[in-house]
Amino acid sequence: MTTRPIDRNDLAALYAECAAALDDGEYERWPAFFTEDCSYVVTTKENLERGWPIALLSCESRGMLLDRVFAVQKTLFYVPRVQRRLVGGARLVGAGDDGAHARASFAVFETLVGEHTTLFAAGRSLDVVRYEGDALKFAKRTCVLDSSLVPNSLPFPI
Amino acid sequence: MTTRPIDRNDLAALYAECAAALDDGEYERWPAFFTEDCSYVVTTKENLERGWPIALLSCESRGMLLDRVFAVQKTLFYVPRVQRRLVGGARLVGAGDDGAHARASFAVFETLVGEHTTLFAAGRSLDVVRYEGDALKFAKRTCVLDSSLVPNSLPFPI
Amino acid sequence: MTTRPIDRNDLAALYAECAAALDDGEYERWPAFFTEDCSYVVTTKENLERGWPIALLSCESRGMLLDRVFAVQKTLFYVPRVQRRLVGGARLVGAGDDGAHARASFAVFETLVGEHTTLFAAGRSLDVVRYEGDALKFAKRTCVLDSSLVPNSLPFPI
Amino acid sequence: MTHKLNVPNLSAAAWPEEGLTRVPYFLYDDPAVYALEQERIFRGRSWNYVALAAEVPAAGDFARSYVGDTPVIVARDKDGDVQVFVNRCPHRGAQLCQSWSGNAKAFTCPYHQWTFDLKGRLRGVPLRKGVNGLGGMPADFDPARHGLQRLAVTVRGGVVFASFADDVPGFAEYLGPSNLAYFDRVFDGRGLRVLGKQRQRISANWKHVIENIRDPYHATLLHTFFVTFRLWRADQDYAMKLDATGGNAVQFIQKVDRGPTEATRETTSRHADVRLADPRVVEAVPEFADGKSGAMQTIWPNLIVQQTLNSLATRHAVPHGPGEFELHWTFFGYEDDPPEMVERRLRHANLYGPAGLVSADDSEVLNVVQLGATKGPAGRAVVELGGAGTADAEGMVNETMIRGFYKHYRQIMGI
Amino acid sequence: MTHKLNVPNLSAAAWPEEGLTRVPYFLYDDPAVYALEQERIFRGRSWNYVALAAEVPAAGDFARSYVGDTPVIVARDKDGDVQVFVNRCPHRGAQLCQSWSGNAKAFTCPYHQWTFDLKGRLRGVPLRKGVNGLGGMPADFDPARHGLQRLAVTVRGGVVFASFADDVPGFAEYLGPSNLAYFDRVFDGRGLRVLGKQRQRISANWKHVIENIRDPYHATLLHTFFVTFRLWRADQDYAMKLDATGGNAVQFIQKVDRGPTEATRETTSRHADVRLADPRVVEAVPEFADGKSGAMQTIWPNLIVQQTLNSLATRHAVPHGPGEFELHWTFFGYEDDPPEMVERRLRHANLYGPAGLVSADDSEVLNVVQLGATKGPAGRAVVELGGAGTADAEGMVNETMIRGFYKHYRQIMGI
Amino acid sequence: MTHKLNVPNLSAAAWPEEGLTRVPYFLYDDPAVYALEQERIFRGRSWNYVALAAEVPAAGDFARSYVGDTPVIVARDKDGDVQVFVNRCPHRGAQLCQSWSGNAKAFTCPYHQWTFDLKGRLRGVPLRKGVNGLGGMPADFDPARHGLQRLAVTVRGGVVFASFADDVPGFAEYLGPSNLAYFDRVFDGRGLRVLGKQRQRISANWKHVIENIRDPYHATLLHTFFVTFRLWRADQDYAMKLDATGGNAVQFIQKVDRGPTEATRETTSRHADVRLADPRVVEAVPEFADGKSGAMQTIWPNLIVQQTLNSLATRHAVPHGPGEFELHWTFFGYEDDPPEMVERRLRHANLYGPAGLVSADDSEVLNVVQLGATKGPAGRAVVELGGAGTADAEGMVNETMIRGFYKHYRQIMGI
Ligand code: FES
Ligand code: FES
Ligand code: FES
Ligand SMILES: [Fe+3]
Ligand SMILES: [Fe+3]
Ligand SMILES: [Fe+3]
Repeated sequence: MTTRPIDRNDLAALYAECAAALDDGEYERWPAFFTEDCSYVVTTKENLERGWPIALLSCESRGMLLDRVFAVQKTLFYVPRVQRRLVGGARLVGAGDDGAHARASFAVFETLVGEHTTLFAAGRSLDVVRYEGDALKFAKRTCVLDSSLVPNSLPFPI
Repeated sequence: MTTRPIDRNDLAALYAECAAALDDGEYERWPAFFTEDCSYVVTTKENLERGWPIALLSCESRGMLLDRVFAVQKTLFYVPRVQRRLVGGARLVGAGDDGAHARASFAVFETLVGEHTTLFAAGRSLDVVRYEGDALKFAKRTCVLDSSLVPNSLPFPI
Repeated sequence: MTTRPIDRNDLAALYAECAAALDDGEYERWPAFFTEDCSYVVTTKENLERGWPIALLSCESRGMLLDRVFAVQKTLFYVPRVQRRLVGGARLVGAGDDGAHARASFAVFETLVGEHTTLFAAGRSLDVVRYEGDALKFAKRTCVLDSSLVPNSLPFPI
Repeated sequence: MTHKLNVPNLSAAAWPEEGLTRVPYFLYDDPAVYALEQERIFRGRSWNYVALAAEVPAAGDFARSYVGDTPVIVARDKDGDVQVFVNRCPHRGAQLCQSWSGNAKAFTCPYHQWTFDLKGRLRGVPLRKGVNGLGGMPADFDPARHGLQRLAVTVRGGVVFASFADDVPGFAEYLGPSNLAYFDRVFDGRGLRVLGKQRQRISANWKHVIENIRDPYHATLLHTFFVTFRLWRADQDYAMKLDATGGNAVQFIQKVDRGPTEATRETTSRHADVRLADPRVVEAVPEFADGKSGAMQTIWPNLIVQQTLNSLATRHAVPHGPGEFELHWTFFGYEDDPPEMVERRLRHANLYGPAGLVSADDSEVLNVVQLGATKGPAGRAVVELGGAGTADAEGMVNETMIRGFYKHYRQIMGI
Repeated sequence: MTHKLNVPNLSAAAWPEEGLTRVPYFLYDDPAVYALEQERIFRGRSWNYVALAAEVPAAGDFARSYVGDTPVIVARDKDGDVQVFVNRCPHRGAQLCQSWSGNAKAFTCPYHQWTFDLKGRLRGVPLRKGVNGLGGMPADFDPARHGLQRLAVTVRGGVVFASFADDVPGFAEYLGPSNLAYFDRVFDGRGLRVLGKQRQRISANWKHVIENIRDPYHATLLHTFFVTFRLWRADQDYAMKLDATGGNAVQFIQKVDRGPTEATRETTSRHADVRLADPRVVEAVPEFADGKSGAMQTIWPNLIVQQTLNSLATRHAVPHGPGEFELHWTFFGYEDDPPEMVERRLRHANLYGPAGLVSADDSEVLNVVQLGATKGPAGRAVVELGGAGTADAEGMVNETMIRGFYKHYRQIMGI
Repeated sequence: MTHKLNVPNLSAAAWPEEGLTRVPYFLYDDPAVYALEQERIFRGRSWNYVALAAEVPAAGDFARSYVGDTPVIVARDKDGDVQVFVNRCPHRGAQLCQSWSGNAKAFTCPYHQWTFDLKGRLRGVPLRKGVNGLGGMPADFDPARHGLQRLAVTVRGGVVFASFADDVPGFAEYLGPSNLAYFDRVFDGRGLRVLGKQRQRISANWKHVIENIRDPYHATLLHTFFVTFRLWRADQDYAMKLDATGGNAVQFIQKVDRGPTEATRETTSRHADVRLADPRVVEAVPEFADGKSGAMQTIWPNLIVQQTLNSLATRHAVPHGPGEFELHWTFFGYEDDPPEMVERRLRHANLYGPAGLVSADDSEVLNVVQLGATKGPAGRAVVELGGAGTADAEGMVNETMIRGFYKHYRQIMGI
């Protein structure tokens, strides 16, 4: 893999663009922020700390991301809503064979049709990023929710 | 108009300073972040998507910003409160004749005197920025609230 | 004191790392973000505006930070929880004999074991930073909570 | 004291003996009063505003709304009639329609896909006859008895009202002649154009906003913006007309250009020589033949019709528990509005809604009245301006319309 | 109407006269009904799921759980027995245990450090005899009378149930023979391995999720993912078995490979030729000797046992007030699972839980049913698919299990 | 069980038959009990702490506060007297004063600008006589009958108390001699200097914090910081004095320097040889003539007076519904404090309040007691330390002050 150093602006842009694609409902743009052999996981602090392998959502390939997007857009039933993500504290914390290791904190706000905006979740992400050509991508992304308790349901990725 | 490229630090500073002026109650500093011929609009996702032209707040000139500030400081009645804005995901998304196009996400927290801090709103802004001299300014700023439902009232700009 | 100009990336990193240490429960890492002769204060907008000197938490030396960490880790009783901080709008606003003056806004989210994530606090920090060797540190940090009313208790620093 | 323990005695004896010059505060936070209001007022013999017909112009168009706090669907059927249904599937109760608006050929329940046509008739029960001879509905299952719950509907001047009652009087009779005339003044048969929505949830009982509109006294005292920029004055010509029940009332104002009087001196702003930097926000042109610059109407139980400057809006007060309500504003104009009139209506909207330079005052003060009235010992409002009666009146220093509202309220609630 | 005022008449007369083909909606939001459910159902003669024994494998291991909405501690004592206690200190009521799980030699209350052994016996009262002859407990204070409140416990196949009642029947009798057989099919005596938890709080009454599971009708209609990818079809072999009370029920399915029939045409997806980009998420291997590809069981009052594809889970429906409940999913496998089976179980979990490609539909629809059923006028569900009875049945178009649930519910609640 | 259904039988029979050694848990979450407390305790014959007089030093100074959960305004009038009013406009009930503190010549209601002087008298009704002969108040409207609701006020040693009752005994009699002496010890007539506020909202019933203060037993067991740094020990000299009603109580401690005893061994920290890196946070100088290092007093119903190290504070427990209360801490010193004493008071405040190295323990444990006591089956606390009586006592292992509190509580509540 490339040892090209990660430009902080690229990292910030990756987080911002990925969040915006989901917030703006442009789910079809989301898989392209990941490498082909990516892993994408949403789990809880509880599962992580207990060493339990179950995740709320666990994709082992970009194909699974595409299937998730298909479900979100075509098969899942959910009450109409919009989410809004704020990502903070993005930073590089090391590097491994798989790419550069990054961390960030996030809060997700949710608005159901006709309702107030509410806090949906907060947590942190443990990420591995690397360049594919000029584009920085997630090779691995693990979103860890602080709460064990999901408010109603989680139809979308974090 | 100038084609001078937008410095990302200037964009970040514009968002930060504009938010801070409102959060700190220094409303009189707020109009200066806008060009003279600015447009400033707060609307909802519902109005935007339905193509309805109504906005919660709609200023067609810096003069109207000044009038709004006058009202906030001198004529409006509201329960004492403080707001706090977090802006995230600021990014440039293109350019037009009117300036550079930028986007950001925001959350606004509100604290009424004697009460807990609550989530007031989340949403995104669709902005056009350009330099006036050395100062980057909003030529156009449209804040789109995710929720159709304002908690109580919205005496201040977003 | 050094007049070395503050690198914005260092400032962003200081805020991010300090927040992450607390969020991740690595309290023992927290005092190192401060100078030996630091002052660290958490107070409320109410106390600040009334000119009342009381703070929720007031440390006059790094020693007091260490004692606070000892209490958090060894003596305080509190229901298990995790917090998550989002810091925004970090900016330099001037300089004094004591270092460079910085400001930022923050929101703190809290998750009690088995419960939803909730908004714990929002506010701003009034900070003085300076380099010790290569490391940027807080010489003074005053976190001002927007609300006078703490939800339950505040066992950790902000 | 018993009502503080949430066991109000809803007989007439619970009302203060002074009568309509007093309003007891337990009306604003008692859950049992609230539940009874839903039954007797909103699901009783009332015409409840639900939408403008222009929100559902074409067959299949629908919009969600409320009758009291009951969610309903407003839909245009293929005959061009507007239908109003309870938003509840007759099978096992799922909310049928989640979207706030749209166009549909039929309504299909998300749970088991029972399908209802635009008149609310049950048209499809998947696998109704079972599969391979197993299961399905009993042979005597009669779809005609399992349609959506339909409300009675009346449309006048492009405004849609609905009722749970079959025996509610016709709309003209319901409104009474003087109020009907003012309703018809705005809704004069011209096509309406929806300009958009503003919605807010206010921490106050729904009745506070009706009282607020029926209270001209506050306008020159609370709304400093109006007074500062000389849009309103205490001695302007002002008249109020109530129907016989008191449930409907209209008030109208005429902009006057006189010098200061004693009354304006009592209410003068501290900012006497301030001018707007961009006065377009309040520049209006006369648009009604009667020359009246504004008229505000409240229609029993929870509709407000606003005509002020060139701003037109319905305001629908939707109860949301005893201590909260939502105010849904629908701004509109006429189909034949020239562009500059549309622009004016949009600009004037800066005065109204949750961010309104004037209306934000009201949103805030409603909150403050709810807090004051419901926290602390039992108490009651004093409503004596203009006396103790509920007759038509002139001048702004008069609470006759508030007394009129509670005259009808007591009648309907049996209190 | 009285129940809308929160004074339900909980006699049998409150039930619609049609009987079990109707379920009145006040059961879903009335606080008094909710409180009575806690007393009569959850603290009555029931076996309440609390945990898998594998969550507390070693002496001193503990985990928090709920019986109804009562917080309890599940602990393994030194004799290897599983104990269940109310999570409340007998001194002044502090919640004894805050952590969600852990290992402890004893439970020490945070407030005054009273200490209880793993059988719940009071073992230590600090300064019990006072200090310097002052204070302390009276001489006749008997620690044996101040232990933790212990529940009756039964463990079968590695699953832990608890009861507030001393006279609840044995678990085998409680479940009835047909349901016991299916329980034993999954919990066959092999050691269980916990794979993890998913938890969600849903804005619906807890009974909605039990109805949802007992409702095969919705599966081919709501779960578009299943239908689109041909994992489920309306005409598959399907059978339901209830115990004599109706409180326990199991349903099982057999994957069939036939061409389209009339029933599948009625429920066909619009996306007929779509294929999964990475189909591993649904690739299962048969694992039970009876060849059944799936079985779902509900055990009175609030446990669901799921076996679908290679995913195994208990789902514990924890009431959280009338309008909310939590669903706690414990995914598990067997200790002797080969690695590729573990992988499969983990992958299939993408279908279930709050983010499940299938189960998210249910979470959302429960919310929608709660809203629809409880907002608006009084009403009742129509539960007529398959007739009016509560007998075992075949085929998916049948609500017999819902009727069975309410047969038992009425019996226990006296309504 | 009936009280779990929110219908407590508030006769003496509802109390456990053991008497004051038991406290039933429905007192902590029943809305009807809560409402009755507001009427009988806080709006009854009690002296309710509202502020320090030093918060309103000059004429026109005001501050908001609470009597029970009733919002009140505390104001200094032009005669120098402190006045306490219900924060409610007598017109239509708006909360008169929104700001938390300030200085005003008069109070003007935001809604219609009725104006009240600093004694609460109605001084201005805008447009009272109407305009142009139209409207206005009736001729017989008597402003003297429409002033603010004033409470009885007593000020002692710079502390302000208010009462809804006219017939409450004088403050000295109310407190009783032994408690009055300790009150006067801190509030000795010197001018007070407000150092600031700390406020927290705690998810517990307000009575829990009163019990907590009246419970010396927990101090050496819960507060590890105290024990670790040898600021507190179980065998220190300790005495408690109650007034005849039980409603008021004071306890005082004397720092002792002895070696370990059996009692300290039972409560010793695991961190025996730890030293503070910066011990200034606990370095105190003696400041009271009696040599007592600390005294804590609770004054019926909801005031706590704290003197520990050199930290002085009032703690006002403001009920906020059955399951929540706010604790408002006002830290103060004396006007004649030298700078280093002010510094010490500020530093010692690190031990108290929501972030206090000691008090955070209490905030958290109150939450835990509320959860434990109110979730689950009906139950009651065991309050037997030191026996069953309510007399003065010595030593820390004694719950006499808790029993004393409920002796008075039962008397006032009629339970
Ligand atoms: S609930 Fe609507 S179809 Fe079943
Ligand atoms: S409450 Fe548990 S030891 Fe006192
Ligand atoms: S409510 Fe205060 S003046 Fe009318
Ligand atoms: Fe108004
Ligand atoms: Fe399902
Ligand atoms: Fe304590």
